[in-house]
Formats: sequence, C-alpha cells, structure tokens
Amino acid sequence: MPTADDLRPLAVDLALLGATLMLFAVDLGLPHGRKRWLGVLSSALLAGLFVLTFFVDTEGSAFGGSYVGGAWPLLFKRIALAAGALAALGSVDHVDRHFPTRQGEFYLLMMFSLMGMTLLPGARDLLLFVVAFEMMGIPLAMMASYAKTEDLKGVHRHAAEAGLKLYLISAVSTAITLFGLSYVYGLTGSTRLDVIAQAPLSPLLGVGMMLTVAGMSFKVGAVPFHMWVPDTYQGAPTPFVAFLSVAPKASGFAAMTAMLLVAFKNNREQVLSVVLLMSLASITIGNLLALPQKDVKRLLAYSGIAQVGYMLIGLVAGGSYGVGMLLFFVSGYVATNMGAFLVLEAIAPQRTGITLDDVKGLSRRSPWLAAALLLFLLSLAGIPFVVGFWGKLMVFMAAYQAGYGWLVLFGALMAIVSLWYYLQVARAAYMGDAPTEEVVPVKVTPTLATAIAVCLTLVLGMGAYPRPFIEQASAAARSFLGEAP
Amino acid sequence: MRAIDWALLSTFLPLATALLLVLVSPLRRTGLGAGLVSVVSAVATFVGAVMVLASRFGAEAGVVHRTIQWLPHSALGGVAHGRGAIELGVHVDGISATMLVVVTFVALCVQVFSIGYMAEEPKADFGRYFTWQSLFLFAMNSLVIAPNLLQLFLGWELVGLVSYLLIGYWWKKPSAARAALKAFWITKFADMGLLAGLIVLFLATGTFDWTVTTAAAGTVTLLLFVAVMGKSAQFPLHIWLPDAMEGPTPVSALLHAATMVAAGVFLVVRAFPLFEQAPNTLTVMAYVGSFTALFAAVVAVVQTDIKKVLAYSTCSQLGYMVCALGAGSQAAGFFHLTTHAFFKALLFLAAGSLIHGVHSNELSHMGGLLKKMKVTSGAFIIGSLALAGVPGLAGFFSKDLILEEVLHRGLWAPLGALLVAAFLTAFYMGRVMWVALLGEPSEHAKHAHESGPSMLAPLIGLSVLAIGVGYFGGTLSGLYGEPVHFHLSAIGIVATVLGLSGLGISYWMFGAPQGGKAILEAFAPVGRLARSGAVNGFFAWSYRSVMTRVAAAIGWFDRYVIDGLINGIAYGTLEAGSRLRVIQTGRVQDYVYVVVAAMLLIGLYGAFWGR
Amino acid sequence: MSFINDHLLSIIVAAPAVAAVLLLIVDDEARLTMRFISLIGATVSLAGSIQVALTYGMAQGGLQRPEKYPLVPSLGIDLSLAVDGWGVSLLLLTGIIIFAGVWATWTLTDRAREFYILLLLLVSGVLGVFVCQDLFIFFLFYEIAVLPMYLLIGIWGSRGKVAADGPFAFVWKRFDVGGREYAAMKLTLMLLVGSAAILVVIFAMYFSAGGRTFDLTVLGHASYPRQMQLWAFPLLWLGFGSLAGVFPFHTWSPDGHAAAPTAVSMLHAGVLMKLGAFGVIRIGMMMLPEGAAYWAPYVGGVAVINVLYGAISAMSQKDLKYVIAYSSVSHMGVVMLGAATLTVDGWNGAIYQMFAHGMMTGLFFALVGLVYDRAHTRWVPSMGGFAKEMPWVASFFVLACLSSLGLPGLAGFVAEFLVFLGAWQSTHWWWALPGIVGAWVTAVYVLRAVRDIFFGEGPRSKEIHHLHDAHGTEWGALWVLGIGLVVFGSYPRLILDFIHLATNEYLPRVASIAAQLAQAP
Amino acid sequence: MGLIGYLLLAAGLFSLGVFGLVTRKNAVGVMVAVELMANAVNLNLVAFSRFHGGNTGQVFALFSIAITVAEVVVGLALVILLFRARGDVTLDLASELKE
Repeated sequence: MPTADDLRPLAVDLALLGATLMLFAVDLGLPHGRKRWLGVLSSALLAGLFVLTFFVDTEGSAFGGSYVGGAWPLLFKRIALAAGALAALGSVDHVDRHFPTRQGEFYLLMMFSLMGMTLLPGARDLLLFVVAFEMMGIPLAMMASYAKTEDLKGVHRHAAEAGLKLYLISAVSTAITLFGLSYVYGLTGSTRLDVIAQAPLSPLLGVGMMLTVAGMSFKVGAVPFHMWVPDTYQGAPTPFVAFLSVAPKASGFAAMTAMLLVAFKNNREQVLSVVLLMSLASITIGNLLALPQKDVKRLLAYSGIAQVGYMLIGLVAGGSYGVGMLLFFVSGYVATNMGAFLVLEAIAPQRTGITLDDVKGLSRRSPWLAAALLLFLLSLAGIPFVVGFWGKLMVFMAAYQAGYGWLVLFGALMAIVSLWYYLQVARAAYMGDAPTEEVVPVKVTPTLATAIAVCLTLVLGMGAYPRPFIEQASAAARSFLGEAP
Repeated sequence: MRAIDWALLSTFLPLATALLLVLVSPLRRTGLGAGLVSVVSAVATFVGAVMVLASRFGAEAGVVHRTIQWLPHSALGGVAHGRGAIELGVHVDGISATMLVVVTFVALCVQVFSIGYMAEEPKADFGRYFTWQSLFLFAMNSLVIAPNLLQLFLGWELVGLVSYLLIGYWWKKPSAARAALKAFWITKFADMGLLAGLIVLFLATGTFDWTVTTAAAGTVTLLLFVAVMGKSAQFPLHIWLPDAMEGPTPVSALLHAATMVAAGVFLVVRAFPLFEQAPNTLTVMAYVGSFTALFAAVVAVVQTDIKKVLAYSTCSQLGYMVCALGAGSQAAGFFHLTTHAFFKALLFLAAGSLIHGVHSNELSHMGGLLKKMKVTSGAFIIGSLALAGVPGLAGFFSKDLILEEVLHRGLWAPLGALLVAAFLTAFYMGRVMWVALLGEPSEHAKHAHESGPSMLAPLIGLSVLAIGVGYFGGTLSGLYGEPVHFHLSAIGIVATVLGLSGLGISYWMFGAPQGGKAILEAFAPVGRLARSGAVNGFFAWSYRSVMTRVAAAIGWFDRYVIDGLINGIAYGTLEAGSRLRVIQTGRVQDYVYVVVAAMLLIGLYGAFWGR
Repeated sequence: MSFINDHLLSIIVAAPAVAAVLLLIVDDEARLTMRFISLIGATVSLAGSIQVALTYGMAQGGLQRPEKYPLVPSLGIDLSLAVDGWGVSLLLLTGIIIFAGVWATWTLTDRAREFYILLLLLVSGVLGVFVCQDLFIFFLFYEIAVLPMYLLIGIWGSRGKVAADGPFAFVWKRFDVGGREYAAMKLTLMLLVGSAAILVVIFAMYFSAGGRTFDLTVLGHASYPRQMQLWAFPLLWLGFGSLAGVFPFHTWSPDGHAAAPTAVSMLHAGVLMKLGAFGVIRIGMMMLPEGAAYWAPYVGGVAVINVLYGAISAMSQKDLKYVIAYSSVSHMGVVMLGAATLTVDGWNGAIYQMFAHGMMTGLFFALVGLVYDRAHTRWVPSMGGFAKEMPWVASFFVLACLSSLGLPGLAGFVAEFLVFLGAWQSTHWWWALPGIVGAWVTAVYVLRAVRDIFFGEGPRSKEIHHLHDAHGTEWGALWVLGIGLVVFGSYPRLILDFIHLATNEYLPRVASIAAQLAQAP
Repeated sequence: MGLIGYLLLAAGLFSLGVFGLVTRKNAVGVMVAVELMANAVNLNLVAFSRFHGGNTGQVFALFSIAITVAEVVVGLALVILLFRARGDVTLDLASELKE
C-alpha cells in the first residue's frame, strides 16, 4: 500500500491531477459564452502549480524506488508547468476563435499531456516510463488535429495530416520502443532502471537498449526520427505548436537522461556513440533543411531539430556538468521557442501556415512584436545577452571539457549557418516592406501579449543574469547523479 | 631674446597666422586683410630670421641645440644614453641661420609681390592663398631649424603638402589639379627613400642625428638621395617640376625655384657629415647632378613658355648644387643654393610681372617689353645675368666655386657637362631676354603696362641681393666651416667666357626679329623629346599600363576569386539545403521507412556491441 | 561623487546601453529627444573616458580602476573591468567616434529610435571589450559589438546594386550581391565564423588553465602546452582577424562599409575593426606567446599582403565607399604588421594605428556620407569640381587623405612610422618595405580620388546639382575628428604614453619567448 | 515451444507488422499493422514473464494492451478526420505538407 511518504514525490503531480479535475468540473458548469475563461483558468492553475513547486518538498522516492523526487525531476516539472501555463495563456484567443464550443477539451488534453510530462522525469521504472510517455504523447496527437469539421477544408486544411503524421510515427516508435523494452525486461528480469543497470551485456540486451533510446529520441525529434516534426509544426494550430515544440522535448530529455545515465550507465559508451551520431545528424539536417524554407513555422521546426542536436551534445558530454548544462539549455529553449511561436500566432492568428511574406514589414506594423521576435530568434541562434547564448555556450563548454573540441567547432559553425535562416525571418520583419501599402498595425490580445511578455522577460532575464538558473541546473544535475553538491 | 627664441618665433608665428586664417573664416574671406596679416607675420618672421643670423656673429655664436621628446623612447637604443630618443626641437647654426634668412626673405618678397599679382583673384581664394603661404613658411622653417633628420623629414613632407596645395591653387583647371597630383605622387614616391633611410639610420645608430658615424652610411645616404632626387627635381624624377608651373607664378618663385625644391639640396648640406662617410653616394650625386644640369639646360633652350624655361633652368641649377655636393663641397653647394634662391626668385617674380603685364606665359606673346616695363625688365636682366654667370653678379661666384671644386676632384665628365650647361644657361637666358624684352612687340605686348609698387618693391629688393650676395660667400661659409674665399681661377675664366659667348650667340641668333629659326630647328628633336617627354612618358605608361592594370587585376581577383570563394561556400550550403529537402517527401509511409530502417541499423549495432 | 568615481568604467560601458533603454520609452515623434538621449549617452562615455585618461596613474601603470561583479561564480565568470594603457587610448577613441557618429546621424529620420538603440548597444559592446578583464565577458562583448551591425546595415544601409556579371553571375543574382542585405548578411556570417574559432580557443585556455576562472590576468599567466598554443593561435588569429580584415577574410569589409549608413561605417571601420586586431594582440599574442612567436612570421607576411593588396584593390575601385573601405583593409594590415613584429615600437605603432585609423576613417566615412547625401551617388567618375560648392568638405577630405597616406603632423604618420620602425627591428626587416610602398600607393589613390571628386570643372554627371557645404550639426563630426587628427598627430604622446606604458608591461614576456624560440634549433 | 520459439514468433509478428506498415495504402490497414507490432511486444512480454516467473511481465503486457487501445482509439479518430477532410482514407492523401 502506498504510504504518505510515497506520495511526497508525487505531490506536484497529484496537485496537477486535482487541477485537471477542477478544470473538468468548471468546464461542465460554464455556459457557452464564457468558455474562453477556461484557458485563462488553466493557465492560472498551471501557474499556481508552478509557484507551488517552490514550496513543496519532494525529496525521497515512492513505490519502492519506481518513482523518485528531488531537485532534478522538480526542475523538469517546473519547466513543463511553465510551458503549459504560457501555452494555455497563448492559446486562449486561438481556441476561442476556432473551436469555441470545444474549449474545455483542448485544455484538458493539455493538462493530461502535462501530467505525463511531470511524471516522466521522476520515473525509474520501465512501466512507469511507458505509461507516462503515452500519457504525454497521445493527447498531443489529438491536439495537433484539433479542428472543426467545417474548417477542415479551410483554415485547418492540414490538421488531419499534421495529427496523423505525428500519431503514426509516434505509434510506430512506441511499438518499436516497447519491443526493445520487452527485450530489456526479458534479459534483466526487471523493469526497474537500477536493476537493469546491473545486468550483464548480451546482444539482445544491446538491441533492446538501442531501440529504447531510439524510440525516445522520437519524442524530442532528433534525426532520423524527426520526419514528423516539420509537417506537424506547419499544419497544427500555432499555439499548440508552441507547446509541442518545447514541453515534450524537455520531458523527453528527462527520460532520455534517466535511461542513459541510470539504466544504461554501465554501457554508456556505445549508446552515447549513437547519440553523438544523432546529434551530428540533427544539427546538420536541421540547419541545412531550414535554409530554403519559406514557411516560418516549418523553418522553426527544422531549427528545433537542430536545437535538439545541440541539446544532445550536452547529453554526449555527460557528467553532472554536461547534464546540468543540458537542463539549462532546455529551460532557456522553452522560453525562447515558446515565445517565437506565440509571436507567430500574434502575427497571423487566422492561419496555421505563416510564411515569410506574412512577417514582412512587421517592424513597422508592430515594433514591439518585431523586437520580441528578433530577440527570440537571436536567442535561438545563440547571441549574447539572450539566454540562447549561454545555453549553447554552456553545452559547448561541457562538450569541450569532455574532450569533444571538434564538436564545439562543428556546432559553432553550424550555428552560423543557422543564423542565415533566423536572419531571413528578421530580415523579413525589419527590411521587407509590408505586403500592402498602408501599414496595418498588428492587434495583439492581452492574453497573448502577456504570454509573449513573460517569455521575453525570461529570455532577457536569463540572458542578462543567468547565474541562478545555471546554478540551479547544476545542483539538480548533481543531485540526479548523486554527486556531492 | 636669444637665438633659439627668434628661431622659434620665426617658425611658429607663421603657423599661428595660418591657423588664424584657417579658423577665422571671416578674416580669410576679406582677402586683402588676410594678405596683410600674412605679410606682417612674414615681416616679423624675417626679422626673427635676421636676428638668428645676427646671433651667429655675436657673443653666443655657438651651436644651439634644444629638443623635446616627441614619441616615447624606443627600446631600440638599448641602454646607451641618448639613444632611441625620438625628438623634435631647434638647431641653430650657420647653415640653418643662413637658410632661415634666405627662406624668410624670399617668402616675404613673394608675399608682398603676391598682394599685387593676385589682386584680381576672388577674395576667398586670395585668403586661402595667403593661408597656404603662411603654412609654407612654417613648414619650411621647421625643416630648416630641424635638430635631426626626423624633424627635417616632417618639415619636408609638410612643404610637399603645401606645394601640392599651391600648385593646385586653381583646382578648377584640370591641368592644375593633375599637376598638383603628379607633383605629390612623384615626390612622395621619392620620399619613401627618405623614410626608409631614416629607419635604417635609426636602427643602425639609435638616433636621427646627422653627426653620427655609422657603417650603414652608404645605404642611408643612397636612400636619402632618392628623396633628394624627387624633391630637388633631379633626373629622372624631375618631371613634376615643369608641370608645377601650373601654380601661380609667385608660388613657383618661392616653392619651385628658391626654397622648397632646394630642400633636397639643403638635406644633403645638413646631413653632409653622413654623406661624407659614403664616397660612393657622393660620386653618384656628382654624376646625377651634372647630367641633370646639362639635360635640363638643353631642354630649357627649346621651351616657349617663359615659366617652363625658368623651371628647367631651376632643374639645371639644382643639378649644379647636387653635383657640387657630390664633389664633396658642402660650402659650394650651399652657397649656390643661397645665391640661386635670390636670383631665381627674382627671375620668377620678374617673369610674373611680365606675365601680369601681357596676360600670357608664351614667349611669343611678349617682345619689346623693355620699353613698357622698365623696372621689371631691369630686374629680369639682372636676374638673367646673375644666372648666366656674368662676373660681378651672385651667380658668377657660386658657379665658379662649384666648377673649381669639381675640377679639384678630377670629376672630368661632370665638369664637362657643367661647362656645357653653363654655356647653354647663358644661351637660353639670353634668348628669353632678347625675345621677351627686345624684339618685336606682339599683340599682347602692346597693351602691357608696368606693375604696381607692391610688385616692384620685391623685385628691387631681390635685385640687390642677386647682385650683392655673391660677395659674402666667405662670410657665410665661415659660419659653419672653413671660410671659402673667392679667387679667380682658370676654370672660372673658361666658364665666364662660355657664359658670355652664350649670351653673345643668342643675341646673334635671336636679337634680330624672326631670328634663330635655324637653331630652333636644329634643336627640334630635343624639343619634341622634351615636350612629349620620354621620361614623362615612361611614368605615365607605368601609371596607366602597369599600376592601373595591376590594380584592375587585383580588383577582379578580389571580387571574383576571393569573394567568389566565400559566396561559393554560402551557395554550396544553400544548395545542399535545397537538394536535401526532398528527403522530406511528405508521404508518411516514407517517414516510417526511415524510422524502421534507422531502428534496424541501430538495433543491429546494439546487437553487435552487445556480443 | 565617489560612487561615480568607483564605478566609472561600468558607467562608461553602460551609459550607451542605458541610453538605448531610455530610448524605448520615448514617444515615436520626439526625434529631438531621441537624439539628445543618444548624444548624452555618447557624451557620458566620452567624458568618462577622458576622466579615466586624466586620472590614470602613469607612475604605477598596469590595470587600474578594477571593478568586479560575479556573474556565474561556479564557472569563474565575472564581470570584471579594469583599464590599462591600451584601454585608455581605445576608450578615448571609441568615445570620440561615437560622439562624432551621433552628430553625423543627427538628421536621420527613418526609424530613428531603432537606429539609435542598435548603435548605442553596439557601442556598449565595443567599450566593454576594451576594458573587460574576463575572457568570457570579452567574448560576450565582442559578439554584441558585431551583431547589431546586421540590422544597422540591412535596414538603414544604402541601396547600391551591383550588376550581376562574371563567372558567378548566378550566385550573385541569388544573393543580390552589392545590395545592403547581402552585405549585412555576409558581414555577420563571416565575422561569426571567426567567433566560432575563437570560442574553441577560449574553452581550450579555460580548461587548460585549470577551468576555474576566466580572469584574463590569471589566464595570461598560465602556461599552456606548446602543442595547444600552436593550434590555438592561428584559430584566434583568423577568428579575430576576420574582424580586423585580415586577408583573405576581408571581403565583408568593402561590401559592408559601402552598404552601411554613415555612422555605422564610421563606427565599424573606426572602432569595430580594431576590436579584431585588439583581440589578436590582447588575447592571441599575450595569452599564447609561444604560438604567437611561432606564427608571427605568417601573421606579418599576411599583414604585408593586406597592406599592398588593400591599397592596390582600392586603386581599382570606382565607388568612393569601396575606395575608403579597401583603404581600411590596407591600414588594418599596418596594425597587424605592427603586432607581428613583437617589438615595442611595432606594438606601440599597432595600437596607435588603431587610434589614428579610427579617427581618420571615421572622418572619411562622415565625409563620404555628406558627399553621398548631396550628390546621391558614390560613383567617382561622375563627380568632379565639388570643392566649389563644398569647400569645407573638400578640405576635411584632403585632411583625412593626408593622414591616410601618412603625412607627418597627422596621426596616421606616427602610427605608420612606429610600425615601420618596429618592422625593421623584427626578424623580418623587409616587412617595412611593402609597408612604405603601401603608404605611397595610398597617396596615389586617395589624392586621385580627391582630384576626381573635388577638383576640376564641375560634376561630370548632369544629374548632380544642389550641392552645398556641410551645415548645422554636420560640423560636429568633422571638427571633432579633424582636430583630433591634427592634435594627436602633432603631439602623439597625449595617447602614445598610455600605449607605451602598457606595451612595456606586456611585451617583454612575449618577446622573450619569441627570442628563446628563435634561438632554439 | 520454448522461450526462443516465442521470441521468434514475436519477432516474425513484428516483422509482419512492419511490412504491413510500409506497404498498406489504407490508413486502417496501417493501424492494423501497428496493432500487429504491439501484439508482438505483448507476446514477448508474456513469454519473458513466464520465463522469469513472477508477474511483472504480465502486468507490463496489460499496460501495453491498454496503451495500444488508447492509441488505436485516437488513431481511428484521426482516420475519420482524414476521411472528412479528404473524402478517403488513403494515407497518400496526407502528403501536402512536405519538403
């Protein structure tokens, strides 16, 4: 029977469950015209939960070690909750405009997905992993194709395709991961990560491990499991993409780290060599394919693939330092990428596909929005005084320390390639002329503006004074690996 | 006030004047006001110079040498005391005192003359002209009082700058703009030698002093001499000087006859202790100088522009000086510099007055001016005779001294060249006199009238010196070395005879109207050569065909090869992106293929290492 | 007051950035307010720099006015500022240039707010590089100094298209070669490639020195393995060198400078290129002396190519801005040449050349901006006789030219002279010769440009009219820089003494290692 | 049939699923193929559970089935959506987003 101690690490997750149920109840009671407030409510709930994480003590482990608490999972939970809160806030208008009658479900799905995400970092059992993974993943496929029937031939023409692609690749990789996990279980006789770590190596276990890792890299969108990413990003509703592009990635990395550094820690070398290859491939493919893109969301999708490659560098570097910097990178990335997509949503709320032409003349139509977009893009490119700079730099530093000097050079050079396409967007915003003669100011709704402002503050704040974030991340990484603080 | 104070006064007062005129535009735009300010300052400057010279005869006649540090001490000198210092300052001795007086007096005369000569210029331009005049005086004086070669170089470049500005005074005329540019290019080209020479000297000795003894003297002096050739218009770097006549005539008198072009000679005089250590350089100088003297004299014969005649004559006389120095006589060279400054300035100013009278430079537009412009003509004749080496006038003494020294050294070829040049000098000056002053008045000359007093006064002043300064050779040379006393020698008599016969022959040929056709025809090839200018042509060719073509080639290389490479890399990367994007087919089952294939590969790899 | 005094360096660095932030809250229409805020920001920096220079203790020398704010203590990253002799002079330069630069863009109207914000941010970065004493922050400031350039050129640059021709026409068409967006992109990307190389070396130094601190002094006294120095130095050289216009990574500079608006050209050629050279000396040569000693001959050799290549390329240009831009390439070669000599005179000359060239090229670009503003063309063959309508512009242009060709009495000469002195003392005495020839070639092309633009009878193109001289605020930049050229040229010790102090402190270590290396078989 | 036999069977089933996955044009057919793969996993788990003793594997299998069910539900919903959008359930219809 679970004891009270068992519940402590789960405090946040349980609170999230409570919040979800509350949202459900409110949705039932809310009249049609007011559904809009569901988004604000869910955002407020998530924000509240985020604040809560600073006041709960989640140390310890639950269910005989299947689930652990502590600084490391907590930090990932915070990231997920923050991402959820921002995404919910950013979605309010979009959801209200396009799915006025189905608002509650959208946020509920988001909450369910978030529950999977908050569970994932603490999971230390294969079973829990699988369940949390699916809990996170299945709602995402539904949200990706969230569309009214009458919109299917119009605004959301690509909704079905976007969702289907996400779903199908997800299903296949889940199946393959499960297949791999079944071998892992079979050869070790246990589903507990720490037990698996002790098992002797055998070919079948090798296959199992590799398939597991590969399956997880699907969620973060690393090459070669990235193919769904651009298509889904392009076709899905923009605020949802903002969520999709950051939250699952953070949790996916939490899972990958746990898998690599706990379950496979005795056989890390070989697994890491595969991760390194994936990292190189992601950086290369992501950056090169982003170059010719004209659709900004698609462009950002490819850029996201490249970013994942950089994050994987942190994983490859390993050690508390590398992992800590990965965590820092991810947290910066969440704010940045979320912000970038929300700006896109603000620019073209009526559409799901946003091309460079839509961005043209933005600096005249809305200087603030243009400046925000520019800063987000610069952060993605890794430019000083915005958080992306520190993130990339820290990861590179970890890589150099781990002896991957050439990887640093390669990564830095590819970052410059990335600057080309980021600047294409900035160029459209600042140097291109607006499609129409008259300058039509962009109207940004207060909720969206708030969400963007929060992202911007984070991006700038973490860039100007990264110290607390870096130290938190390092501390979390040390506690995760059981090193002395 | 001591000598150093006077020297500083005569250097910095013109600078202050120039700055005043630059910064206070209203004053400059008054024209005449600016001119008067400048002239007053020139008077004071001249007084200062005279006081400096006077001090040489007084109780404090010793060498005054005072410096301040200009750049941080170079580590180069090592620990030795006084080495590695990069300094500026004042050096007053006989040479600089004499030169100071020469420069300031000629400058004063020229400025006074200019007030009349330039009177018809627009006021703003008039003011600009006097600004540059004052600036020149500062630059030249700072060169003259230089305590070391570095400061000499600074002044050297500054006078070059003013020369550029003044030649280009009428910048609206493309020919003037081109001439200014050419003068600067050529002299700057030669100045590379000076800069290099300075650096070599500094590296070898740790100082910029000309008194040091060094094994590198040969290299240093040769490099310095390159600069001398540029500045003092020695063959083949003389080509800028005739073009420089595009400037106003008083400018030609001051810069391109009396002082600035003599700076090269002055450099050698100044740095003579160094040059003496390099006999080979001296020999080279003797030959280059004498060749220039002869060559320029020949070309001068066929010039039809009065200023061009005088310009080539200047070249020729500078050749004399260089040759004298090459023969190892500091005194002869410097003395000729002194006398030449006066009579050549006189000639130019007188010519300027003539030009002012007939509004043309062409000899053929003159004629019969003796009757209409008596004072000017008189001055011109005095100058011509002095230049021709007529006994009793300044040129006679200094030229004689030079010939004697060259003979004394046994430099036979240069001696011969100089003698021929002496004959030709008298001949072409005679020609100018006969054609311009006597002869048949042309259309232009009929309306000629005498110039105003502000133009005549300087002529008279300079005439006095052109006659008288020759007698002070001993006194002046005694200020800085053994006094050289004049005594008539055989070679002097030969030269005098040659000179007189030159005058005579030219009268025989040009004295009569329409005379001299035959001789001019005989010289025609030289004339063509001079006008089309083989040397000039060479420089023009090397600019047009070599420099600009190389530049174009490099420009192309930069644009297409280097930039092409960089664009190529960018292009390649973009192409790679465009080509690779087709792997994203859009068909979900293709994606599944990839996923499955990747899983298979990774799984196999796992199975392999799991063994 | 003591607060200001204690934090003077931070104030200098932060003032432009603070002004930039203030600009955010100014009303869009309040152009004059914007200008004054920018001017105040620039003035504070300039005044602060002057104060730093005046109070710099010449007797003790070394790093003064230290300030330290921990940024990421766990990694040893501190925002630590201090100023040495070099810093003093380069702070002054930056202060002067930005001060002049604000004057030069006083009349800008198109999106003035954004322009000033970016300009001031950039200046903060530059100032930061010159005074920061932490390698990491050095890099950070360096990047900041480089990046706003993209927008500054891309948005406010001039539209001068180059016809697509030649073997790469298809590439040109795609990239819009000659356009400002092309120039901006090329500049940004090329400079960042350099940064990538620098980054690796920064990590190498950090970890090689123990991985505890980025402090420049500590890192500067660490002894790095020879092998590492040998690969790290060229990376730094090329990395920083790309910003200094080192051949063959200079091609961003002509396009970039030609396309950039006036103040940006001024700042970029005047100060930013110096960052690169400063980086090579301050980080490359001082931190990696063995590498520097080994590579110095190559650095010098390439610098010599730079000097001549830049000058000769400039000769072939017909676009005025390209002429000036290539002359910058040539002059930056002089800086690198001085650095490569590893002699006191050479280094003094190199830093002084940064100073002198900064002022000179600032003046040049200010003037070119004026000419372009009046004539609406930069095409030299279509101009002529402009001196009639704009005599002062002509005069200042000649002044800048004279400094450029190394006329004594102007700042350029001092620098070149010292560099040549240094070159002659170095192991490769002949380096001085191409340098001297380069100065002459400079004389050829700049004065030819003067003749073609200002002299002669009048514009050769019928479309040029309504020329007029500088007026109003435009005088600001001209006089500040013009007087600077003369003053610092006639009495160079105003600046040179500071430089000399720092050089004497820094050089011996490098030079002695170089000497040891020369003796080793 | 020993463990190896079950494993081979599961592997065969899995391969069959993969084959179906890449060859079926019909979305529903693809779903079935995915289902086959999932069942191969279940077979593995149960076989291993039997081999090891204990019920961990069986619990795992139960979870796996539940997950698969949820997946299929969502998948079929998406197929319906595709049908509404395109009027057919051929997967190739969903290939507008590309490159």
